[in-house]
Amino acid sequence: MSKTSNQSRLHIPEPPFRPGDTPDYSYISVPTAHTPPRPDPLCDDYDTMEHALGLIRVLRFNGEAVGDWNPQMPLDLMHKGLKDMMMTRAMDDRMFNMQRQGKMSFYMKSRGEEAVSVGHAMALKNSDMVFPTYRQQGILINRGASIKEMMCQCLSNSGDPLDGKSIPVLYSFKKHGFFSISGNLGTQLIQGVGWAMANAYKNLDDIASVFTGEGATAEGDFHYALNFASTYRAPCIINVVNNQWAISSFQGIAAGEGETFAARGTGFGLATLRVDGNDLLAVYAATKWAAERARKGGGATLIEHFTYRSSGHSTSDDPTKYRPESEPDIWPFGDPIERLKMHLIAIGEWDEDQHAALEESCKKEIRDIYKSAEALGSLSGDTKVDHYTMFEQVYEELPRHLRDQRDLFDEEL
Amino acid sequence: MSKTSNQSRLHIPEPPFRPGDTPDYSYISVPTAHTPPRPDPLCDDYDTMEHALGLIRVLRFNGEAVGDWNPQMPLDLMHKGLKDMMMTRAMDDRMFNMQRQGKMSFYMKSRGEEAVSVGHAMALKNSDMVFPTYRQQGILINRGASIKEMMCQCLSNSGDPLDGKSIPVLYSFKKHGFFSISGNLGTQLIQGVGWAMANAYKNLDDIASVFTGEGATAEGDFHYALNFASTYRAPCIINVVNNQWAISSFQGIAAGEGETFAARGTGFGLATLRVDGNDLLAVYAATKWAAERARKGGGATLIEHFTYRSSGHSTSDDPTKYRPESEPDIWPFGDPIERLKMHLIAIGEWDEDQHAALEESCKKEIRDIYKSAEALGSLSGDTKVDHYTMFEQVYEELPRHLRDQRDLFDEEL
Amino acid sequence: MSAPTRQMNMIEAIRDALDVKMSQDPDVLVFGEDVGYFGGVFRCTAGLQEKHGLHRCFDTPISEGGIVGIAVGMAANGLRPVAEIQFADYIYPGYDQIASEAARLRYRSNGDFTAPLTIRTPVGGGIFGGTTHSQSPEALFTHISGLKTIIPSNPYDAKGLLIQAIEDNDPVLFLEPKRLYNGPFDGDPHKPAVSWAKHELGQVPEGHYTVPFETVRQFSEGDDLTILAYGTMVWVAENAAREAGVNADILDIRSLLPLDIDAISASVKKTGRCLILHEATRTSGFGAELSAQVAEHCFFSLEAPIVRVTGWDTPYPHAQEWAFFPGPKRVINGIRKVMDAG
Amino acid sequence: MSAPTRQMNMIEAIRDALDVKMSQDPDVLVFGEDVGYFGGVFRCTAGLQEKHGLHRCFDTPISEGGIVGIAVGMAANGLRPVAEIQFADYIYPGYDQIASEAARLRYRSNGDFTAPLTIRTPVGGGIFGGTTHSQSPEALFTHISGLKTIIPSNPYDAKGLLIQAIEDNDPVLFLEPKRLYNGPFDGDPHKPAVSWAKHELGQVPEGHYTVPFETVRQFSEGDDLTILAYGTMVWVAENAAREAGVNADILDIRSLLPLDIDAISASVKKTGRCLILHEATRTSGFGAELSAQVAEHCFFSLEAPIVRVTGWDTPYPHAQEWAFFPGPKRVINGIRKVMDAG
Ligand SMILES: Cc1ncc(C[n+]2csc(CCOP(=O)(O)OP(=O)(O)O)c2C)c(N)n1
Ligand SMILES: Cc1ncc(C[n+]2csc(CCOP(=O)(O)OP(=O)(O)O)c2C)c(N)n1
Ligand SMILES: [Mg+2]
Ligand SMILES: [Mg+2]
Repeated sequence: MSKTSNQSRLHIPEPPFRPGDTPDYSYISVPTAHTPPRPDPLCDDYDTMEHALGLIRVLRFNGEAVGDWNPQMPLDLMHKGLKDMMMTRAMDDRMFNMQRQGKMSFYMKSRGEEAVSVGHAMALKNSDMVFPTYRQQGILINRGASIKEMMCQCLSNSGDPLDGKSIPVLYSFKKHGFFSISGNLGTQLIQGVGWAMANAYKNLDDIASVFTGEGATAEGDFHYALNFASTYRAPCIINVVNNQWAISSFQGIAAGEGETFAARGTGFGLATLRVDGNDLLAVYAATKWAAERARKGGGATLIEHFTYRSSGHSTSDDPTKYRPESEPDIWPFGDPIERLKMHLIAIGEWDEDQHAALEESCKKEIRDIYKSAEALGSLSGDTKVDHYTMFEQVYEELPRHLRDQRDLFDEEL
Repeated sequence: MSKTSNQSRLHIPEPPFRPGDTPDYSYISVPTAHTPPRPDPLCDDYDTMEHALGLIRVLRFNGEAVGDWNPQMPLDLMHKGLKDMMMTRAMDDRMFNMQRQGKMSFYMKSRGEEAVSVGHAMALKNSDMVFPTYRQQGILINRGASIKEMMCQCLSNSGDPLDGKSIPVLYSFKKHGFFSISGNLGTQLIQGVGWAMANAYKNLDDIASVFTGEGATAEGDFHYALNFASTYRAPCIINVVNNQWAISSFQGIAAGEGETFAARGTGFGLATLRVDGNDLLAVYAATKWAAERARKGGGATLIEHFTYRSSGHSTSDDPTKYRPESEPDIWPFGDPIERLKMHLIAIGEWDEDQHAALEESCKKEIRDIYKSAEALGSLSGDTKVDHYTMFEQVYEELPRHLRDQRDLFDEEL
Repeated sequence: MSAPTRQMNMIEAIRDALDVKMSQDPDVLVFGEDVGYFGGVFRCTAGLQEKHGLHRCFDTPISEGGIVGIAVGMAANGLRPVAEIQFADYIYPGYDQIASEAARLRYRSNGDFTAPLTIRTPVGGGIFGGTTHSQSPEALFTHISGLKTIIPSNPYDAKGLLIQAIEDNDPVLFLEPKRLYNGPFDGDPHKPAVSWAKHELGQVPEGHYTVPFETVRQFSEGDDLTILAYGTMVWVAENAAREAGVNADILDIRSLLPLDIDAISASVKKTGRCLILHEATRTSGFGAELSAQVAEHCFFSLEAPIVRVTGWDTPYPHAQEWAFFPGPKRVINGIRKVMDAG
Repeated sequence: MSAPTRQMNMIEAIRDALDVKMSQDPDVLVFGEDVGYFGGVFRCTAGLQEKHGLHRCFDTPISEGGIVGIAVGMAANGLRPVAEIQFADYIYPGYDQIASEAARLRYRSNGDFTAPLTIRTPVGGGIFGGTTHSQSPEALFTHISGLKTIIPSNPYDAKGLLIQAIEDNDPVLFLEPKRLYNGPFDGDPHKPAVSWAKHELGQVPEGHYTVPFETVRQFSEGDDLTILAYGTMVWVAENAAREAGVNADILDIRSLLPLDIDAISASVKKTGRCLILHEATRTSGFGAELSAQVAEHCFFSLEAPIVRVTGWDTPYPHAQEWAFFPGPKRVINGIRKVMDAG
């Protein structure tokens, strides 16, 4: 590419590597131990300034869990966290393949980011409402949502709780504290703050936790969320999942090149944490801290989860068109499942065979659930969705003009 | 007011004083000398962290000009600055009174904030495009715009360059580098960044300088401006005029209670300065610094001008309804005209008599201009604006449907 | 009506509706720019913070997107937020949260979450507000499925419709013609202003009552032609019809969506002629939809082309305000056109 | 046409228009989400960064308000920005900058500043995009004075209209029916996809040419009825008219605002019957405006009520996509209704 053609003073950021380059991320400093220290959750927001620039880590690459932020997670919880991440991945893989076979219109994987959703959910109460993006399916799995219902949603079939209205992965599970995912990026951020304000108004103990990708922080809603959360000290957590990519745009397009996403919160007087998103224990610890702060009246925390989107953006995307194929493997923070597995092995509570067996059983469980889901219909055959439902839930009740249109639709059939 | 009724955990910020209270601003720390130091304009953005929280000042209350940021302004410039501020105030006062007499529909004063607009304009080149709000009329006066044309705009009369299309004070003076003011708050911020990007693209040396009130920083456009300015290193200055009030809302509604508005920029990797907006020399010095940084490729600076809106929001507003009547007088940073006057007296270049004479001559000059402007029409009589102009400049050329509508309008007359 | 009434202007009627609902239902919160201590730039929320507490009526940052956004979140969480947008001209930063979110939450979640919120905002010209304090953007909302759009023309309806809006389980845009706040306005700016003090429709019942959506108010009865109008234009219609010496069926649409097309059709079938009025710009205004629907339902009864009388397809100019406003002259010309044709 | 032509699909035609203008005029900049290195999620800008440089075709943050905002500033400063919004469903965060700013800058400054920018964005369904990748929001823009709204239905028009848009001194919304990118689509999803490869309208002249605004394209000639359509629905109209066995004057509106009402009136006066099609939801859709204008201009020629065939007044559902889409059956029913009445 003739980068020099038409050179001008206008600065356009570019990612360090493009297809054809050999990625080398040695310039990214990977703190070997936990850093920085864990302050009291009700500390002054200034006391988290360095946390916005540093990186909270618990799991070393050798499997050790170290430092202030080590949550001393009970063993059964760690095993559950591991399994939830593996189930999430198994489901993603299965659904991706089924999309390729035409069973559904679309799918989005969260590969590489499983620790963010699972670790985060583990640190919340189930009554805390989460405002997710399309990449936090791990939260639903952790909270025990029906995987079959999730799959039916993706298949838009007769088992779909949404009656086929929404595209795949835009789940809604109020009963699991999982807000209806919007296709419009960013909008959930300020809604979550409003939800949290309502909780505070009602004197409830519950908080809200809202998610955005790093790319979507450029939307106004992110600004509204930080601002209103700050003004009304809303009991919430604002999570930026920085997975380095927004479709084909590297994180520097959203960030400018100078700063972290956690630092966006410092100017609002919010607490700010930046956490190794591939480290389930760190994600869990940071979330616990922020949830305690919010619940006790300390207001909102902005958490940047520093991670990497290992797969394409969605089934519509081929990432090798804009980044080196090897980049996911070279990414210096490893894989979240591997990292937790290593830790469990290091403390003698896991081994490779057990891991392989669990992987196999997750796959099988997912395969079985999928079969029962697909039996209820899919796009490649008949979705078995009642077409008339498309007129429902526009309003609570069908107004006159929609009744007329339903009648017109009748004529068509 | 029963502040305790319906108490809940929801935190609602409130201003320190309301009508009936005796305001006491002694809790605001007024740094007596300049603080903090003046770094190189091409410094790292981190080097301006403390500037976002401190307050840049040059003029002490005793009239001394001190410190690193003292711009050593030539005497003739100081005299011009003083006169421009006084002309601005004289015009504001006259127009306010004429509005009260029904000569125009509306007016907005900038009393107390004259140093921000005049001091800022003095530090820019005339080819630097300014994207103002309705409270920077001082820029036009400093740049030598025709006061008569400004008045005619407010009077919506036959001398109005805008042909009566816009409400008073929403000036547009491209020839003076003064962008058309929008009635929609905030929108100009990101437009100014786009203008600056175009300058960079065209390899021009000119910069853009955009303004917002502190209240309007809550709009998404402020976020867009900081973000795009950071990503593309746009050569611009983003000015937040924190005059403590947004109509009836105190600055804490926009700010949350924890932070300065300058600090909003730190999370974007922008340089950030906070300046005593009632100190013309400090405003001038900070602007010079930021303009140099932008022109030399250092990117954008966010400047918070800390000042006070001494009058009502507009002619439609009665501020004693929501703040103590005495608050403007008690405001600890004094009056910008007084402050510069004191300095000139202190250095022996001015005296009370000269000042009184200048005040009188400004008043007279404004009165004379006003008379010649009002001769061209006003709302209380006939605005003498051609009604057919209302169909023009919707598009470059009148499309068919507007020609039809103009014909219909014909029938009406 | 058996409930005792009190004479109110439209501001008082709106305030009273809010007060009634806030008193009845702790889930009703009121917020917006300058609505708290100050009581709103048009005073519609004056006294509510003092009476109901800081947490029930409060100021927000100047962020229409944020205001609607928190309203969506609160409504989904069981509250009944009533948000004020200071002028409808400033609603656009909140447009995405309205059109993509409030209007769509129920549908996309198949009823799992809903957004029962009300957005109040002043519309229309007549106060020399120029391009950015005079707009009538109703058609930008009637195109959005999932929203309801309401415009009252008088204190009685304003209170009853607003209570209905707050109790409605779907999001409602409640557009208040600011020129009517203090009195009916017949379109002639040179006449002395009339107040609601002596007007029948200013006699507002105390306490709780509702005016149902999907109904029109018949303003006057006549056989010559049907005039469809809403907001300020209802009053202009009445004045112009009188001046033109025609007996008009004047229908105040008031509930634009959902629309009472049956009442409209019945009238047009009776008169055979139809004039449609609005202050908004013409092209793709709500008058287009009314015209299309009337033609669809009453084609064989129509004796003359439907005429639309509207604001021009220009921004709302400042000095030329009354040349833009569809005043009595323009309406009378329209009436003549409808009456003379066919 | 004497210029040599090349067979192009609509994506290539759009890319070619951008390439021609970028080559001619250094003031033309192209930007948006993923448009730079990657070339856009629909590939409309593929290769432009490589050819014209990083500074002429670049990625932006995910911020539709910011994208339109910088376009306004750049346009005011003498450039000719062409901004892409990835899907029209995501244009709403930029709505304020479009409606309050781009459309109003010239007016409020009385021509002192102008905003000659183009916003390109894909519209319409047919790709299982569900509620947020299928919308057709044209009517939200035709109501805004100061904007021009264009929708091409084929590669030839797409290139010529886009060049015209870039050269126009007013802001232009350029809406691209995504279902037509790769081929004409007659509304039947079960037929194999047709490409532009063999289509006459895929023969696109090399180099510079324009298609003027305020003109329609006559798609077919007939005396039975007039069908007004644009974008994808033009192709559905052709198919349905054939199936229904009627001779229709099919007019591709393509320039919604400014509108060629003369051509439309002439056709309806000839046929006496009119069917209006669009994919957008019905209420307050652009079909309402077309219906109102046709009735205003052709009342005495109309032999039957105008019929609108549109998407339903619901969000665009995912699984029920083809039940929502106004396909051939719905159009044929509409044709029958128009033909049988009167
Ligand atoms: C308002 C809006 N603009 C654009 C899009 C199209 N879009 C969908 S996902 C995406 C990238 C999001 O990136 P990021 O926020 O980093 O989240 P990630 O996909 O990496 O999890 C874009 C541009 C959208 N859905 N909504
Ligand atoms: C988008 C938008 N929302 C609301 C308003 C109404 N309004 C006009 S000025 C103002 C207060 C602005 O306060 P601030 O930004 O602090 O500027 P100041 O008036 O203090 O200079 C408000 C709410 C508007 N003009 N535009
Ligand atoms: Mg991302
Ligand atoms: Mg202010």
